[in-house]
Amino acid sequence: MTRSVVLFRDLLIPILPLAAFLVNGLFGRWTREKAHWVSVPAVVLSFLLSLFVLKDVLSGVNTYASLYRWITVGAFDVSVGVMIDPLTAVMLIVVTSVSSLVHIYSIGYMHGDKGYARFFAYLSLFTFSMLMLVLSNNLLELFVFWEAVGLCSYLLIGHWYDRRSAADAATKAFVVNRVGDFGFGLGLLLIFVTLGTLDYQAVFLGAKAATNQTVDLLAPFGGKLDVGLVTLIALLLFAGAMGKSAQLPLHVWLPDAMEGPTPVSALIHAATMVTAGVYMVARMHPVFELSPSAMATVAVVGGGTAIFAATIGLVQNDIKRVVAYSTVSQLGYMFLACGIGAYGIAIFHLMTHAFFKGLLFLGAGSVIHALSGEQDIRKMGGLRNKIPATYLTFLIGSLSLAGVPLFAGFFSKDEILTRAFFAGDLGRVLWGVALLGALLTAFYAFRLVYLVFHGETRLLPDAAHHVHESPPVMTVPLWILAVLAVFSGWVGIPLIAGGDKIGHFLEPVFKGVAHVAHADIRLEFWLIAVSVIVALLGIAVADMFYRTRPAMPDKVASAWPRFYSLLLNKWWFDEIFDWAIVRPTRRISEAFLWKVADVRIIDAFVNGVGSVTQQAAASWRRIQTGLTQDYAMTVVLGLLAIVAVWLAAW
Amino acid sequence: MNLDQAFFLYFAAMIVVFSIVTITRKNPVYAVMALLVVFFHVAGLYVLLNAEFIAALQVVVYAGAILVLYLFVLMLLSVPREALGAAAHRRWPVYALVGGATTFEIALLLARSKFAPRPGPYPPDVVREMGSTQAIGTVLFTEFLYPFEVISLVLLVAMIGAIVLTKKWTPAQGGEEGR
Amino acid sequence: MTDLIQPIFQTAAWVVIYAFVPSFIVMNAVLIAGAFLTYVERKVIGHIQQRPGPNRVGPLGLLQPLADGIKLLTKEDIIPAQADRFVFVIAPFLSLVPVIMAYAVIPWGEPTTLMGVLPWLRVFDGWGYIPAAWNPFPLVPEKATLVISNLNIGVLYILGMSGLSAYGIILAGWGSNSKYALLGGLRSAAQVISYEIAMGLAIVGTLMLAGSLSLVDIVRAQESSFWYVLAQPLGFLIFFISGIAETNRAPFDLPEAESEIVAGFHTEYSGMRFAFFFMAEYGAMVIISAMASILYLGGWLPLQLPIPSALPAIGSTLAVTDGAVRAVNGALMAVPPIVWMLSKIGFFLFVYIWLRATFPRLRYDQLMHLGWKVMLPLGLANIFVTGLVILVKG
Amino acid sequence: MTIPLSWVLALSAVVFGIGVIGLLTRRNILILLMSLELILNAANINLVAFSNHLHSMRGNVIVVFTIAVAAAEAAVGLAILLALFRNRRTVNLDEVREMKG
Repeated sequence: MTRSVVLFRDLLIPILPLAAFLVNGLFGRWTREKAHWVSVPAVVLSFLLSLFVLKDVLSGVNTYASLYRWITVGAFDVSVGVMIDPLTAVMLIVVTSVSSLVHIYSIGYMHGDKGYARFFAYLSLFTFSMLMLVLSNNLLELFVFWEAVGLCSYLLIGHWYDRRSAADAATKAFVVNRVGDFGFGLGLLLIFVTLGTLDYQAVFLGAKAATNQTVDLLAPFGGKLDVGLVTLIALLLFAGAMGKSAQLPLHVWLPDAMEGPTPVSALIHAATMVTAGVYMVARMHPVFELSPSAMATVAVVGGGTAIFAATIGLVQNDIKRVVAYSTVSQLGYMFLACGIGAYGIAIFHLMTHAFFKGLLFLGAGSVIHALSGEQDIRKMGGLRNKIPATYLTFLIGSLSLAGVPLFAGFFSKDEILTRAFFAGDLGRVLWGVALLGALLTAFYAFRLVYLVFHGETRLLPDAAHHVHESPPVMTVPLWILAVLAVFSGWVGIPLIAGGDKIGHFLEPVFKGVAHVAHADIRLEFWLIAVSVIVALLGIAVADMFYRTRPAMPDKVASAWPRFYSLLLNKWWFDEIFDWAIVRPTRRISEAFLWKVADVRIIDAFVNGVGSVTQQAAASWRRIQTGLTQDYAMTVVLGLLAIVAVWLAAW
Repeated sequence: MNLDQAFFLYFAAMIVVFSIVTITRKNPVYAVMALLVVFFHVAGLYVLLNAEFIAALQVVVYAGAILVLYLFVLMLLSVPREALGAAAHRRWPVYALVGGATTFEIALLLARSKFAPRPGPYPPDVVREMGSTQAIGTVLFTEFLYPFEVISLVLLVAMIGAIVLTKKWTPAQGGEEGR
Repeated sequence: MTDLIQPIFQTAAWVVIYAFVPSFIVMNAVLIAGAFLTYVERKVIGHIQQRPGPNRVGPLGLLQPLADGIKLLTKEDIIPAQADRFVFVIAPFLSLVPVIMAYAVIPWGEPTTLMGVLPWLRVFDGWGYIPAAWNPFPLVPEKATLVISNLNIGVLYILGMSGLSAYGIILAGWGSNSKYALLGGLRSAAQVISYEIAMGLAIVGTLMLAGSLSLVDIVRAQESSFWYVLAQPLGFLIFFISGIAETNRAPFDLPEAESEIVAGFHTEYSGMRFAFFFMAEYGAMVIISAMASILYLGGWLPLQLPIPSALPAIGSTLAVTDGAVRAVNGALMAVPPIVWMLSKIGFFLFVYIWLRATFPRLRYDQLMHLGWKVMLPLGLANIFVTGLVILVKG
Repeated sequence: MTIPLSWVLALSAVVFGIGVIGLLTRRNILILLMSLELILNAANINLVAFSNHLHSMRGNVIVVFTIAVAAAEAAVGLAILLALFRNRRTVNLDEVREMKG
């Protein structure tokens, strides 16, 4: 195949979902219940094409092409282009595979919804945007689709916009993301101002040269605070990643985003969009690598979020919120890996997480579907036999999340822990934190399993009648994801077992990163053993709390009431934000912006323009006689004047 | 003075006289007939200027199609002669004066201009040799191909527009009555 | 003095020899032929309808046209009181003049010495009676093509003139100030405009083959290849049918459909003015026949049979020897070109009359349907296919 | 045997002026349209004259376009006139002044 044919094939990957979006978006009125016949084939075809891309990349063929000169203003020159390397290939596979399965799953889950076609349209638009995000070859294109996936997230969280809570959650997600994106935008500006380009390759080359430059942040105020330019850029970019990937303290939107339909939670808020931050940090690693302090920030924020979200996850009662906090926590692990320079592992964990977390969300959705919308785990229990397929797949997902050996999550999480252990003093501390997080993870994962599927049923009587297993169109994607949640980890079997294929595969992308030598194989083995023991310990504790001695949780909660309420209220984050930001803003808006600025200044000006125009028109309209020949006369008079001037100026 | 110039003077005189006749007739039928005479003499002028293809076009399209259309519409309307009223509107002397002044200015401008001959690829003897049809065709279908296609589109749009404008819409066709 | 008069004289001589004399001959021939055509028509239709036709005036009724002419000349010339006098009077001329003008570009035959007349005229040159500067006879050529003016836009010229014939009809209809006449005029104008488009499109096919707009060149092009009726059968059909409609002849004679609108646009006319319309109609018939002959049947070219051995597939199966065919071809060649031309025209005129005696008149909507929805698309398709074939064959 | 360019230009200026005067002073829309044709013809005469003068074919080609545009203009103009007459029973332009301000 010629180069252009290959390029065309690669471009079809995002174009197919886009076409599906256009068809369902513009003609949703007609596609209605048949909307999935448009969207599903498009996305599945994208997935198949992604396999070809993977094949090409495996044989060493990378692509870098500018397709279209987008903006040219002075020195500002941005093209729309694609870049395909191993990192992109992995992301393509993850995005298209999970997206395909979620599309198929949605056929069953969204059946009968009145916004069926709209849902599929947005889902396809999201897939398109996400694919373009990972395919782009420059930062501005990345940013545009970064915002586009945010938009899709907003639209899909608010899918049931007639529900107040859904609309509020959508707005919250959008606003919180803006905070991070503001930093991201500043970072892009700074890159352009400094390096004069936004193209990945040029930025990577230029960043190295700019290592020693500093910026005086307090210069406008007369102070002096020199910050390394690259550090500043990296931190600003990371701010964007924090917003998108729900890292402390910008995580507040993600649990609320669970107001959206569950397939959306699985696709956007677990498997793909929220990992865009991780992808971006990994993609921009040459910049981060140049700033040790930025790297440390990433690692600390990641580690902190990992443990912090896990603690909240321990006590939440909404099935989807537990999984959501788990997602926040796992994203923390990925950033932790990035922060210690283990980008390949971060991407590996991104991939396994996409599969097992997508599985958990879809499984949760299946439970909710079975219970006709019930989400409170206190009102579940004993579902094991009623919905066996969901139970089995959910169990596999939980095992994978908890890090039980041979399941996908084990390999990736364990590798993160190992790398952290070998990454200096800070790494040691973070290793400890992450290990604790792993314990909590195993605990809350199995808390969920036990509460939902085991023990006595606590269902409301009328709900218990309707419990039914989901249709095959939902369970088949679950099974596929379950298989992936087990085996996808095997491509990353640690080096001591002679594996780490994915590490090798991604190596060309991260070749500039200093490779941390594995100091001691025996030590590494012990580390693995410790993490396995921790995971099993967590499961055992959950078993004790929720199966063998069901009274324990209450006892523990009443022993530390303040701590319990702190966790239950999510460390009071929403309340703090409300008090510190939302209310002052409202007060200023009401007192000044509305009553003075808007009414007295802006309205007065606008009305003034209107009335002046009206009065002027009243007198000027008289020249509009309506007689065509008068207008012709004007033309001729104009001609007369022009020729006269010409003649006079001869 | 040679024969061409004599012919030119004849054509010019006829064109001017019948142009004036055209715009002064109260009955449009006479105006059409006068305009027909003008078009014929303009065609003759084109022959004098080595553009016999344009001359043929002038006769075929202008005289044979456009003007017949005018006449046709005139018959279709069958405006009663009394309904026509005054030929010119009430402020016509002022308007005529302005029109005349403009013409005078343009004439003055033309008189003062110098048009240096810049020999192009088609001197008259070459055109006479190959025929103006071939010469025009060569230029039209190479240099002006794109405008040519655009013009065909313009004609198509005008045709559709004319049909839509004159169609009598019935309620069954979803249009307003008596449109 | 001589400086002024001499060029004027020479110009005048040039005009007389090149324009006036040939025009005079052709015009009179056409008008007489037109008059005679009415006789032929009545006779042919008579025989088709199994009755003798005119046979009282002169032998076989041959003097009938003359009698008709005398009748029309002596008839009372009526101008209706409500008519627009000027338009009413000028309309018959407007209808006849373009038809006669169209004859200017019809070639009738090969360059010829006119049976020795032309060289003989040049003899005056040698006598020396006339000063060289004043001598008009050097202008006389050795041989002359039988065409008044070989315009290089001949086809367009004919199209233009046939388009103008609408004026006479439409103005006659309007000027009569009568509803039958007006309806007839409108019908005719619509018909002429509609079918002129189809006719023009049909002609384009031959123009593409010949690569010229000159009628003489088109005949020459057929001389070196073959008659274009073989290459353009569809174009030929469209052209001839459109031509019949263009001349308002049966079965397309709606403008004068006597059962509906009396006599159409010439209802109010009588005498010589009426005769003008008739002459215009028959003149136009001859023009269309001549055009059909020139564009599709090789004009003045003699019919030539193909040599059997030169025919690739069927040649060997024919039981005719090359020699016999060559002999026949030689005999056909011996017939003077102008006779070929005239007999081809005669053939088409016969078809005209034949059609009139055979077909019923179309309804108005059928006529428009045929013109716009059958002839026009077919004409376009013909151009397209012709272009494609030319493109493929290079 | 040539015709001076200035003669032709003078002729076209005069025809143009006659067209403009007709356009400005007459009431009957048909006559206005005919005045427009006169103006177009004046322009065409100029184009052909310059084409001849400058030994170029471009002027002639543009005349072809002008004639096509004139045909389109006549078709649409007359269609509007027909619609107008059908609704208002008038062909006089000064009786149509709905656009009066």
